[in-house]
Amino acid sequence: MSSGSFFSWAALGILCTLLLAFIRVCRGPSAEDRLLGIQSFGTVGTAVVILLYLVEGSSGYLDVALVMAMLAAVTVITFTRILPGAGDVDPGEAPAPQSEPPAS
Amino acid sequence: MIVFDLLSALFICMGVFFFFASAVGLLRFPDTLCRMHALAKADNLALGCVILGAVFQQTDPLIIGKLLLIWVVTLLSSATGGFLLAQRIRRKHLAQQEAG
Amino acid sequence: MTTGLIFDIVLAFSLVVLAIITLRQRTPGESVVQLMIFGLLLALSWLRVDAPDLALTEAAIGSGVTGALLLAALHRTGFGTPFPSAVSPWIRYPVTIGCALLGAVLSLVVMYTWDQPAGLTDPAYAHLEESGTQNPVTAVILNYRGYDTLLEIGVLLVAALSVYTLSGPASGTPVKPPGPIFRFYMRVMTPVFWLVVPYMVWVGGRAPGGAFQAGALLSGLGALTLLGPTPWPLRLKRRVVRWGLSLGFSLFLVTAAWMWQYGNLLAYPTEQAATWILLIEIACTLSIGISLTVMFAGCAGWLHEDPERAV
Amino acid sequence: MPSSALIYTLAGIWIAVIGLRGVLAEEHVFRKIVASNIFGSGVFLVLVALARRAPDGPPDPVPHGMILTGIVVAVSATALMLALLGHLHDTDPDDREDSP
Repeated sequence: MSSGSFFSWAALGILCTLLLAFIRVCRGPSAEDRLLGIQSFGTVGTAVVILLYLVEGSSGYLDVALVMAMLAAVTVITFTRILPGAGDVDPGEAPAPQSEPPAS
Repeated sequence: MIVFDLLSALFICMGVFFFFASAVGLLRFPDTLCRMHALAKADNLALGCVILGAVFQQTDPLIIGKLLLIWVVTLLSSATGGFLLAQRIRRKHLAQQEAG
Repeated sequence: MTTGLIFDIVLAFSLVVLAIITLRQRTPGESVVQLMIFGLLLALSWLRVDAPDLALTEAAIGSGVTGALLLAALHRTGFGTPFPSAVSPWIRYPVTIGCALLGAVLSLVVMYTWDQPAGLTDPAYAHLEESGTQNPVTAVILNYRGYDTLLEIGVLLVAALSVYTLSGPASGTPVKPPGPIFRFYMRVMTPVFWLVVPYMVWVGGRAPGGAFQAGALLSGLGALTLLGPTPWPLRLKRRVVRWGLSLGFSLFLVTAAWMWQYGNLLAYPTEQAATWILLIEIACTLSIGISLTVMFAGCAGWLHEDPERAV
Repeated sequence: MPSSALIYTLAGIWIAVIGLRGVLAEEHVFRKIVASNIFGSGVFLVLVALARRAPDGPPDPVPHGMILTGIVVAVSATALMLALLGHLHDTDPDDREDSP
C-alpha cells in the first residue's frame, strides 16, 4: 500500500467518525451539545485537512488547517459570550456560587 | 526512513482510533458534561497524534513549526471554548437547582 | 474505485444531506449550528477540487464569520423561538416539485456536456509572468479582472455602510466583561492572528492566500475582540474605522485613475504590477477585515451603543 | 468511472436546488437567510467543480477568482439581510416571530 493511499484511508476513517459525531449534533438535546459538536468538527476537520496535505503535498493545505483551527473556535466563543443566560463572567470575577455543582 | 514511515503510520492510526473513541463518547455518554469530557480529551489527543504522524513525514523545519502551531492553537481554543461552554452548563444546572 | 473517490462520494453525499437537515431545524439557533458544520465540510470539499484558495476563505468565513454574524443577529432577535409552520401546501408542494425538476434538468445538462473543454486555464497561465504575481488566482482577481474586484470591494463598502446606518441607537445588550481564561486566550491569540494575517497577504503572491483570505481572518480577530477584553480596537475613534472601511476602495480607485496615463484603467505596466498589487492587497485586507467586523457589530446592535463598546 | 469533479458538481447542483426551495418556500425570514447562504454555497461548489473538469493540469483560476470575491460579497449580503432583520425586529417588535 502506497503512503498516499494510506493517508487517504485515514482521512476517510476520520470523516466517518465525523459523521458519527454529527448524529449527536442532530439529536441535541441542548444547544450546548450541538456546540460541542461544532467544536469536535473543527478539530476533526483540521485533522482531515492535515491528512489531505500529506496526500497532496501542497503547502497551501497547511494554511487551510491553520485558519480552520484558528476560526473554528469563533462560533463557540460567540455563542457562549452573547446568548441569553451565558453572558456572565468567569469565576475570577464572578461572586463564587454558594452550592457545589451537581455531580452529573 | 522506513522507521519514520512506520512511526508515522502508527501515530496516524492512533489518531484515527482516538477520533473514533471521542465520537463514540460524544454519541453514547449520558449528559453534556460527560460528552464534553470525552470530546475535549480524546479529540485533542487524536489531533496531536495525527500531527505527530505528519511531523515524521517532514524535513522542513518551517512546516514542522506550522504543524505544531496548529496543534497549540487547537489546544488553546478548545480549552477556552470548552471552559466557556462548561461554565454555561454549570450555571444552567445551578439555576435549575434553585428553581427546583 | 480509489479511496479518494470514496472520500468524495461520502463527503458530497453528507453535504447534500446536511443542506436538507439545516433547513429542517426547529429553531434558528439549531439551523445556525448545522450551517457552520456545512461550511466546514464545504471547505474540505473545496480542497478536493484543488481550490485551496477558496478553502482558506471558506474555512475562515463559512465556519467562523458567518456563524458569528448569524449568532450576533439572533442575539438581537431571539434565539430559541421555534420557526412557525411552513407556508401553505399550495405553495410548498409546487415549489418543491419545480425545484426537483430544475435539479434533474441541470444534472442531466452537466452530465451530457461534461467533456467539453474548460475555459480560460491556458490564457490565465500564459500571462502569469507579466501579471506581477505567481498565484494564478491572485492574478485573476487583481490583474486580469481588476474591475470586478474593484466593484466587489465597492459592494462590500456599501454593505458595511448600510449595516452601519441600519443599526439603530442602542439596540443590543453588551456582553459582560470577560474573565481571566478568555482574557488569556485573547492575549495569546491576538499576536497569532497578527502574525498569520500578514503572512497570508505575503504568501498570496506565490501560493494560496491573499487579501480576501487575510481580510476574513482579520475579521475573525475583530469579532473575538468585540466579544472580549482587548481594549484597543474599541477605543479606536469612529473616524479611524471609517477611513479603514474606505481605504481599500479608495486606493483601488486611485490606482485605476493613476493607470489612466498608461491608456487603460487598471492595466498595470508589467514592471510595476507587483508593487501595485501588493499595495492594493494590504489596503483591501484592512478594509475587508474592518468591514466584516463592523457588520458583526452592527448585526449584534453594538454600533451606536455606549461609548465604551461602540466601535 | 465518475471523476470527483463530476460528483461535486452534482452535489453542488442539488445543494443549490435545496437552498432555492428554502428561499422560496419558507416563511421565516431567518430561515430564508440561511437558505440563501446554502443556495450560494451550492452555486459556488458547481462553479469550482466545473473549473476542475479537465482531468489533468491545473484547475481554471478564473472561476476561483470570481468565487473568492463572491464568498466575501455573499457574507456581506448576509450581514445586510441580518441587519435589516434586526431593524424590522426593533421597529416592529409585536409580530416579530411569525411575520417579520
